[in-house]
Amino acid sequence: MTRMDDLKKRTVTAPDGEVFTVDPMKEYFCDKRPEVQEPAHPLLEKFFNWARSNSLWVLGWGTGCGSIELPPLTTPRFDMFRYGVQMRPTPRQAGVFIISGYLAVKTLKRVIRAYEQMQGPKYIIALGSCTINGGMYYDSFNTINRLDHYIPVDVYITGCMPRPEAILSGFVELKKRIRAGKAEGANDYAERFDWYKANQKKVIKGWDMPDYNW
Amino acid sequence: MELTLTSRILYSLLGLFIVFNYGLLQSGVMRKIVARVAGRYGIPVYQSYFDIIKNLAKRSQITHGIMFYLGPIFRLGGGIGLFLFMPMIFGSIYFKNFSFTGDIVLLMYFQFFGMLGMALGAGEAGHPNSTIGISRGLAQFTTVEISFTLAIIAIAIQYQTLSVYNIVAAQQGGILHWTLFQNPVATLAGMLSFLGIMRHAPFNVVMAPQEIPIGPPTEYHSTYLGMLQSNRAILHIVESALFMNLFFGGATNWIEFIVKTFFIYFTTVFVGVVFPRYRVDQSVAWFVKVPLVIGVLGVIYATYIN
Amino acid sequence: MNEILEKIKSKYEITDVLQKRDDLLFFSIGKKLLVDILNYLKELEGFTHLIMLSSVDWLEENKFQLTYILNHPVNKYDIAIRVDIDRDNPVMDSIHHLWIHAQTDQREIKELFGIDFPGSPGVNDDFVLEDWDDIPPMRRDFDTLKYATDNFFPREGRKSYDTKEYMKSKLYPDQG
Amino acid sequence: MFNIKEDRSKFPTMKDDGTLDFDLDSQKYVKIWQGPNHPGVTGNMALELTVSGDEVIKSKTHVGYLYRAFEKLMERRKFIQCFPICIRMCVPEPDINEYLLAASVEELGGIEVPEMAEWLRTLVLEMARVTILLRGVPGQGGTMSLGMGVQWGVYIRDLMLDRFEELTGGRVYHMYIAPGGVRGLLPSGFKERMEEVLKKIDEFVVDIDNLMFSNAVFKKRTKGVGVIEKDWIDKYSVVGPNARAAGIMRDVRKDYPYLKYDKLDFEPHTEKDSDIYARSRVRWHDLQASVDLIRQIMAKMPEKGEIRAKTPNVLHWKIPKGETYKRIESSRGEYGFYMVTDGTEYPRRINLRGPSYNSAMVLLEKILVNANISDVSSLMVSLATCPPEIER
Repeated sequence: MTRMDDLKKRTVTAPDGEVFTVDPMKEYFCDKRPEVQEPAHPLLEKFFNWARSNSLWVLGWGTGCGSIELPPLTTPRFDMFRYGVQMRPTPRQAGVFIISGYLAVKTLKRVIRAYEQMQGPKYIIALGSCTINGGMYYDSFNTINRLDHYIPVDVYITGCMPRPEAILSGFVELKKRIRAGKAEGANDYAERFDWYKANQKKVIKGWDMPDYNW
Repeated sequence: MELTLTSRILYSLLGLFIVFNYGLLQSGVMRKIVARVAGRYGIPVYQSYFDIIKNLAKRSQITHGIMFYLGPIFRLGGGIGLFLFMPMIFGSIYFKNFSFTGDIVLLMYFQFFGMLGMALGAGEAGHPNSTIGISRGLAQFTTVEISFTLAIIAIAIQYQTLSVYNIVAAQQGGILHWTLFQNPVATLAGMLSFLGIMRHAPFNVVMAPQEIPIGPPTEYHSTYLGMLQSNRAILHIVESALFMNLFFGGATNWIEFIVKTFFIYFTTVFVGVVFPRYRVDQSVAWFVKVPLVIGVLGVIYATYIN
Repeated sequence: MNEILEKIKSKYEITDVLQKRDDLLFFSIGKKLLVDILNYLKELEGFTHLIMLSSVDWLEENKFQLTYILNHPVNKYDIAIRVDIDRDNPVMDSIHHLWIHAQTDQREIKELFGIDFPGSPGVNDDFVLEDWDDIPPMRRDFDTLKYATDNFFPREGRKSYDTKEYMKSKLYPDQG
Repeated sequence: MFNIKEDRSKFPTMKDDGTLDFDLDSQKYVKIWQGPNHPGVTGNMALELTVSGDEVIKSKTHVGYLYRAFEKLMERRKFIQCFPICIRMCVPEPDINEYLLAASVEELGGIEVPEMAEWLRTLVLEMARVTILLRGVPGQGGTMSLGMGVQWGVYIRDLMLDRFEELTGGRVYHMYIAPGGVRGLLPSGFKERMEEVLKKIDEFVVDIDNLMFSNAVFKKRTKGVGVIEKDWIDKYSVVGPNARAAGIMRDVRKDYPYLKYDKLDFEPHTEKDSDIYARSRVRWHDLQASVDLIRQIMAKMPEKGEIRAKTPNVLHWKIPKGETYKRIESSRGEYGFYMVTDGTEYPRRINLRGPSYNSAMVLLEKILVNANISDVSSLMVSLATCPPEIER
């Protein structure tokens, strides 16, 4: 396993000769169980949800074949910016994560890592039938069949690669759910954390990180 | 009549509130203009408010240490410090802030102070992209400072003063008294360095999304990001106000202030839309070559006509 | 194309030649002779462009078939050389010294078929799969549907019919 | 006037076989992942960069993030069922897979494709090339934050997708080419609407030339960067625009004419200095050549004609034992399809080889050595890599 030697405990001599040991498992990750984040006072939460729904920051990572329909959204014809939707490159600052189609097991491990690094109320939009029942790749040994067993999903958009108009209507649907306060995927992930983690570990064999690392 | 200290503080806060809101709306208008170049409607003008409220309304946030927490505070401190020691409206005793005490050297210190604080904070974040972004940002900003200081020296020689208030006073009385016409070479050097300070397209290698995803603020999120965004709004207006006071004759009322800062800031967006990005070594080399020579000519020109 | 074939026939002992089109020739060769016929074709005959190295799994005859497809960029025709390797100890000598990019093909075939190419750089690295513990997946005796239903959570209600029976029952329902 | 003595003591020493000897634990090097989640990557592919200062010392390409085991799945599906799964191989340009599978099945199954169907297939392939080049050409500037070109290009690509939707019913995946021919004739008035889109593309071609190619900063960032020497062409089997940028004419449409390309006159463009600027310049000329080709095809195409040959019942179609290698010129170069059938209703083996297989793995790792971190994503986009093509 050539990949694992980066994460083993090792002693290193710095350029100035000082020797110290590096234990990546403890220093690179900070593992603490996720806890349920209670919403604020109902009136304040209503205002926050209104602001959250008008400023959706999408993580700019196309995990599947549906991501070819995301660039047209930034062009004059569909223009998702009118809805306050914006692409952000880092998971830290993103609030919405679009899983665009099938998900290979290798990508699933990175998707979980990115999902756990996202902050606060976070939402997942899943495109196409590959995230519902495996779609066309139901019999492939490398793609998962049901996404909601691994991360909580808020909005499914139909279409074997949904059209840009469908993705825009998906954003509008997500806005309704956020304003109604029903988009609590992050809390659901925290409550049923063990069940999710068991499913994930069943599929991802080389789990060399702590359980929840953000 | 002289204002008491408390009323002066209150009026400065009022000025800050106006500048903050104007900054948010202006960044919305600028992004709409950039969108219109691409042929689309773009974000609603008040989108920046939503972004800040959403970031402040995030429920969870993590911290990488005390310095990581202080990074945005230094950055915001640099922006507000720049605002406080500069006259917003020349002539009105209310929006003079504390400009009589500080001079241009203090303002340049505050300019660099914000960047240094952010560098230390982002360095603690531990993300390799942010450390690369910092080394690029500081390297580029030091070379940007060259032509900016040369322009300042030219003005200081010409008006025999370092205080911003007196510089603006020397430029009153008609358009021909502006530094733009008194010493056009220094103004050109200043405006070229303004491109570097604002970090728009030819020089936006610091927050380059395609190479190092957004550089220093990679690890900043929720309330830190809210602080950084509000600082970006304030800083853009205050920087263009600084250049307005130095080169374009200051503002005697709010309308003139808004019009002038809008067009000064518009020049960087105008240049940024059609240019790709320099690499760090190329932008550093460019700043040392072209604006440096123009700055030196500006100083010679100032000593010659004085 | 024929004079190339005659030259190869005179030099090497090749079997079941198939003249596919006027610019495509298939033939098989013994495992030992492969590397030097490739060397010969590349250096002397001008087949400087290796298009692909792919492998086919003939489970019934208990052998793997490796196919090397070469292309002659000047005279514009291709040669595909087939080599048979028995399934029990699938080992083949590497050709990365002739073409550097062949190492990627060999790495993929090592991971997906289990045919080892000793000496090829990075042949044991992960190419596509991560922490794979089952038999190499592209072999025909690996059942991917069973693997998918065991490990991933198939959603109920998905029933796939065999097209022949389903069509027969639809078109001639009375025959039962 | 003052010569700086180059102090390379910090940098790793060069071993005799040309590689650098460095150990990662000496704290002088940083390992950065330009990984699957990165706006500069043109798909899901991870680059493991070992960096000293701003200079990349070693790069390793990791793929497999989009692996769906196409070839395994196609062994379990009948020939007609292979079509929907085969297109989803490479998203920006799906039609080349459709044609390759249809052509292989027809050759092994022994079916003659009528005249009109070949004209329509050539038209669809050229339209697919225009769609991907409309995003590929300005995409080179996109990696250097020249966002305007990408927005114009992707907008006009949408207009071309409308023509696809009109002709085939689908925006990106068209399922238009079937074994034995195509599924339908041109709708009425198609040629006029296509002419409008081609006019817009001609304007776009001029705009992108002014905005990007004659831009001083773009030239400074691309000229002389990422040069591919001539002898690498055969060593790394570089094909298509990457080879043409080095002055070597490699175009399957000219070398092995298929479909109707021998009846159309076009001249693939070649450059000399084979750096990023030359490669995007060659793709820019390809775009114009394809637009001109579409006009020629629509002019020479007969109005009516039989569009589908008689094929046996596709549900029980047994193709006799055989194997073939078909090739086509995709926008990135020679795209090959090796199919083996064993007489049953299911293909024994289908292996697809795209140009990115060699260019993104071994060639990219060679070009990235001593490159600046800022140029990593521009180098990758200049080789026109399409990661799903590598791992299928």
